[in-house]
Amino acid sequence: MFAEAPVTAPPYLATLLWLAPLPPLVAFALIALFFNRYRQLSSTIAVVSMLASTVMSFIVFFNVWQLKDLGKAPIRSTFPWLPTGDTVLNIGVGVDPLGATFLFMVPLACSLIFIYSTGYMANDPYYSRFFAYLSLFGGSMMGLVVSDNLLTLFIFWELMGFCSYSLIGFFFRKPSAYRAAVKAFMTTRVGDMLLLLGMAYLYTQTGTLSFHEILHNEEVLTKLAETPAVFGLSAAAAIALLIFGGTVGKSAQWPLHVWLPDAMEGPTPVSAMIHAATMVSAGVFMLLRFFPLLQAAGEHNTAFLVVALIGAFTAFMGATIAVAQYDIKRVLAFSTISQLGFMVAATGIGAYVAAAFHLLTHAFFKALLFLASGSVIHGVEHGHHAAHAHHAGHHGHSSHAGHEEEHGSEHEEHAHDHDFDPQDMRNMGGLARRMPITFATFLIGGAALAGVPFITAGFWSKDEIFADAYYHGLVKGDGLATLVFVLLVLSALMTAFYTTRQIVMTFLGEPRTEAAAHAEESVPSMTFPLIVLAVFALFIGFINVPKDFPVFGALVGGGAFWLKNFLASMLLEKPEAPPFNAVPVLFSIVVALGGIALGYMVYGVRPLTAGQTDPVERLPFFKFLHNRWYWDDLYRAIFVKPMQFIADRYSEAVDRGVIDRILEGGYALGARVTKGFAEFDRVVITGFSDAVGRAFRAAGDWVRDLQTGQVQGYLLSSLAMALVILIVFIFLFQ
Amino acid sequence: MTLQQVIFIILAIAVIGSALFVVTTSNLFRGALMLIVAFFGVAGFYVLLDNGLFAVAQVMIYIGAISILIIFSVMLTRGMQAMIPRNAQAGSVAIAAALLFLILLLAFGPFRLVVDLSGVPILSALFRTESARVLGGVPWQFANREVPETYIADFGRALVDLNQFLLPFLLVAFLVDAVLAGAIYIARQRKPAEVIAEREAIAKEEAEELAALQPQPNAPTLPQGAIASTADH
Amino acid sequence: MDAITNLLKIISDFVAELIRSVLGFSPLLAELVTMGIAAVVLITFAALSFMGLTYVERKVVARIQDRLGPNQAGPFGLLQPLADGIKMFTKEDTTPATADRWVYNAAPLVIAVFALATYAVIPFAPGVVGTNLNVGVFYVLAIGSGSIVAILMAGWGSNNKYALLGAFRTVAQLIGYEVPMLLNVLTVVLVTGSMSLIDIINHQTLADGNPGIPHILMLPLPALVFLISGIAETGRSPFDLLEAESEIVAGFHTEYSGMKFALFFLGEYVNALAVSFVFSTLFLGGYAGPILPPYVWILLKAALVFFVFMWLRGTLPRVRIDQMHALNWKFLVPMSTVNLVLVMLVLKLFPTSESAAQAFGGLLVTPWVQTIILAAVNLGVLFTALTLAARAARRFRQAEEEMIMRRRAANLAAAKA
Amino acid sequence: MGLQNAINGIPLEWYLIVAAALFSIGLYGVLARKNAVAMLMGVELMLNSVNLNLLAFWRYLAPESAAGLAFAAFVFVVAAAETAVGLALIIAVYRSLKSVDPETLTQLKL
Repeated sequence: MFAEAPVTAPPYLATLLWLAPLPPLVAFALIALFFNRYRQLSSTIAVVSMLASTVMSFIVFFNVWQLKDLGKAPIRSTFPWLPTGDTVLNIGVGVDPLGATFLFMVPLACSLIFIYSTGYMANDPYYSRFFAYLSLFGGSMMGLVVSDNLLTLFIFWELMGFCSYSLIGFFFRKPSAYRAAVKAFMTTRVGDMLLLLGMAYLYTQTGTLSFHEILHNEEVLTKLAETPAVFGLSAAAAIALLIFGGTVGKSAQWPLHVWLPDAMEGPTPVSAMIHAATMVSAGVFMLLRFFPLLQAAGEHNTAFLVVALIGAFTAFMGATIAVAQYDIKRVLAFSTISQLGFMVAATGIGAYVAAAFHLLTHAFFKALLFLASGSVIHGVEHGHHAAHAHHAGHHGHSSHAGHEEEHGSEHEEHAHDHDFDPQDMRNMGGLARRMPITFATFLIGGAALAGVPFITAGFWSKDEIFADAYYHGLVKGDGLATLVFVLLVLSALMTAFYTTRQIVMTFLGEPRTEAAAHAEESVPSMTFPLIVLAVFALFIGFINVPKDFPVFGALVGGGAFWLKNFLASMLLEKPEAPPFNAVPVLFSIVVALGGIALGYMVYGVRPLTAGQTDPVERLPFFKFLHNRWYWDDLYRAIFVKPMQFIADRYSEAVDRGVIDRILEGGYALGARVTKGFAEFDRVVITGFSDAVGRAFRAAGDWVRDLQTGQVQGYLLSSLAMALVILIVFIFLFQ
Repeated sequence: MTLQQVIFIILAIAVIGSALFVVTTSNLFRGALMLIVAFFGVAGFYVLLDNGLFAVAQVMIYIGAISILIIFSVMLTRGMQAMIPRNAQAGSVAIAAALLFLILLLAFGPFRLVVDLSGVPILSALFRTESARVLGGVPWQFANREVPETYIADFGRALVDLNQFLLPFLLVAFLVDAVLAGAIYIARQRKPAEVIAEREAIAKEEAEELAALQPQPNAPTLPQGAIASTADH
Repeated sequence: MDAITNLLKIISDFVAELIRSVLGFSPLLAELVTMGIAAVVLITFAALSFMGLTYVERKVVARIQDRLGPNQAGPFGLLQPLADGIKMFTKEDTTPATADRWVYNAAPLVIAVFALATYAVIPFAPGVVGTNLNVGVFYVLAIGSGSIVAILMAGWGSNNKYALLGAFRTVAQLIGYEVPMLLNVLTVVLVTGSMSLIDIINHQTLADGNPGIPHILMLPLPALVFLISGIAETGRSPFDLLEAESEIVAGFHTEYSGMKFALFFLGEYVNALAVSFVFSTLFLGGYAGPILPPYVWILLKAALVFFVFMWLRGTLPRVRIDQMHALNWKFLVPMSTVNLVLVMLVLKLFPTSESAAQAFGGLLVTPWVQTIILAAVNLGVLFTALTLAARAARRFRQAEEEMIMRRRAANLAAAKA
Repeated sequence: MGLQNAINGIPLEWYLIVAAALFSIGLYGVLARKNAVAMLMGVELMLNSVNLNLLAFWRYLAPESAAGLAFAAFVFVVAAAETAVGLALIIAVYRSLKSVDPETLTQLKL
């Protein structure tokens, strides 16, 4: 049953792989079934289980992290699951370099988020349920990471989809929340559909779904590359594109990015889970897994083109939108979209390692940012209530009580004070003094996001991407890569800018509201994860310092390009590594510092005061950006309106409209003409419109009549079908 | 004409006749009784098939348990009897059932008959039936062997043999357990107080939901788009 | 001597021979006729035994209750059954106006048929058996469930609430007591390794390599439970709740009179006799026995068992319906289940045949040792069950008494106030 | 006719025909009765016909293998289970709706 593992890896790793995803899933079952009454117990179970699987994954990781050829011979353990015709569908678990890196990142981030949630959700009435969902989420992500074939990956993928649905809609009393939930679900569904198609196509082509057997198998890849598919694509390209569809959905790439900002309706830890540790990275994770397929499709093939363009465009768009947002979490959401765009674009230009690297670092610092922002919101709400309490003047009403009430009433959708939005950055300011730890950690995270040179992880990963893009584009003269490079540089500039804007608006200057003035630092259980994440946000970048990078390359010495070498064995044909080049490094330094400087000039020098309008609003196309390029409205216009149009009482609409218009015209023109026209109208147009209306209604009635609710009727119809089939097969078919 | 043939024909008439009575009578109690007759007939068939075990099992399970249950429920749902035995679609159902029987008869019956569609213009084109299709008189691979003396023991071993039917056997056992619990739970007599309390609770819940779904003044503005409208449904 | 031993066998062979050769029937017809004759013989035997049994039972019960019993009709009232029969025949056969006639009239026949059908598998002597089913035991139990249908028919058909209630009660009782009966017959089947009554008897007959131990020594507990549930199955006292006059008049046959009632009556007795036959077959070794010819033996054994029935009837008061069900579901069924499992284990752990010993391991013992072990296990189970039941009953009684006391106190307080 | 393979002079087809008839009748009962209990009776008839087929094939084609018997036995058990639950449901429905007419059970219809 067990595929033999490399000599240096102990044999129990396979077992550990099977076990790793289990604890959270078990925890989910336990909480959901038995312990949903006991708040403390359930949260403890969740955290402990996540820590347990963290420990297991770390054991696995530190056993394999130095195996050079892990990619060639991954540790796998599979068993036949479903015999389908002549092939047998094997499912199982496995760990290869990519998986290993995620086995390091995912459980760590997850458990930190779990711990954070114990503090953040402390006063929520549905505490236990929250942790149940959270556990399921974490467990599915673990399963997704360890699963060695597309099928189980897809199963866990959908599980996560469900979890995100229920978590985004966690405050289900809020219409906005459950709408957001449904929106997220439906939007990702589109991508998942494509993914499913890709999966089916892949299975029909290869007869297996195991990553290793497909992606590490010369002849399979070549076979796929040679099989022609639609639109002059090779099968490989087609499959890659379909699977990329799944990525687009999950990782919120244009055009399916619309759900991500609304997903902010969920509690902040959820945002962190979805946007940092798990779901969105899952998308890119899978895209990276199937990178060999993209490669197999050929150098400058359509798949690469599409991926790169969508990625770059998304990166740019997200960055621009993020500039013009006020909601602290929305800014982060759009920055996430844009950063994911970076990764996808990198993948699109063949910068495999760079994409993985950025995915890793981004996971850490974006989780950090989200959690920190959550802490900010927490503090501001807190302060808001404190202020409230003081103003209301009844002293018995202690701030803490108000705090509780706030959380308790979160499900009653902010029964009081509808005017105040604790997430609006315009209501903040000067928080640095009130919440120092949050400020420090947020600063670090922001720095990493902006890519402050040398000291932050974000710099290294971004630099990697730039280097690749520059090399492929300007050095080797690939137009696509050049375009990507330009777009990414611009977005990086804006990234630095809006990060600075955010930090300044939130933490510096004078408090712009009572709430901000009374904000208080969050509890240790929330600040501790922040600190840990901050450490990683600073130093995780050093796992892949370019070997010949001045100073630092020598500094890390043998550790240079660790990730690169580790991941190298994943690919059959290595994309050639760009030699060190000062230009992209300069670029990244310049845009980072430039953006920060710009942002500080606009906001930092004269911080906003209460009521003052944000300078960005003076931009000509501010509304365009603020309304997120009107994508939502566009989709509404394209997809929704027609449905509603048909769904409306079509006939009557036409009827009334036409008749009225004609009659007005008729009275104006005079009796005779009117009569004629009216006649014409009555006969032709009314007749036509009525016919249309009747047709629609008749169709509706006909369809409705099929649903009698009479079980025997249904049975009879099925019997009729059975008879038809019988006749056809017994009498007519050979 | 052997004795078994005579018995077979008698049984067949009894079974079919009582079955017809079962599905046509308006007096359910008598229907149930005739059902028992039908079951007995089938048990007789089992005897003819040299399988005493299943004949007795048939009597025990179908007559001793199932028919009794059915009769009980007939009695418990009194007043449901003197109503029209068949519903509106009875006619079409009768035709369909007869058709089904005909098809099965032609397909598996003793008589061979040849359907040649190669001449028929549309059908032959539709179903690519170049050559003729032979119906009925299926060439079964007859074993022509007696039932082994130890068939009961073999059957028992097969049921507990991991490589044969142990797993389904256990599953069926679980099923029976579940059914015991489920049937008791479903059919248990609940006190009126319980029911009323439950209904009230449900009503309260629904009221809350409705109250909560009223649009809130500061509900974060979300495009009233496809998703929103989907959510409302 | 041999002629006496195999009397029945000789007669039946003679009859068959007669039909086949002398009268020269076609084989089909011959088969039918022989079957018919056998059936007629069995039925007559059952009917006659029914008549005799009524007399005997009334005498015995009378003696137990220190009465004389029938003594007018004929010497010692021997003709009493005849008189009863005549009375039955001559009585008016009434039918309720609202009855479902079809069902109402069919019910007595059905019950009689099912009662008689049991005799088809009871072996009276070597080779003298209606048919040697290899699932005979199973068959007996299955046929027993047929009478349930008849009772339901009677209760429903006579369209009388007492009858219906009686039918419900009876059915509940019969279905309930089938469970322990089955469980305990299973133990016998386990010990024998066959469901055929013949094999079961052979297992208890003395032969070379077979000590011929009656199963009642091996399985005292199953014997006991089988007896109890057998009485309940035939609805005899102390389980005759189906005709608890004080509660539901005469139960399901309230509306029946004359011959139909006689048929029910017959059904009851024939069932009881059948049960005693089955019991003596399963546990007392059937027709196996020294000196006397086999048919005498089995008749003696059956008579003994039936006497126990009468004895109980004469002695015990009628149990309450809740007690009856409690006894079944809370005591007999669990105990029998546990016992069944234990018997299995013992049979596997202490096999008497080398093959079994090799197949499963376990320690090879002689039949007698196995018997002792089995008996010990059985009695142990019985003892444990009884102690548990006694303890539970005590606790229950205490609780009840406390409740009563409290209620008294409350009443007193109310009276004072 | 396959008489040369007849057992006790009965060819397999006879059983098949009887089973088919029984099945069709049961089907009619399920689809055309106005009483849920009667529908259940129809279901029982169908199950019986299935079992008859199983055992007939067992006897004629593979008397040694236990497969036919096993499946028949499972059909027995499942039939018993189905009756128990079905009747329990019917009783429950009857308690609340005072009717066991399947045509009245349309609460789930939109």
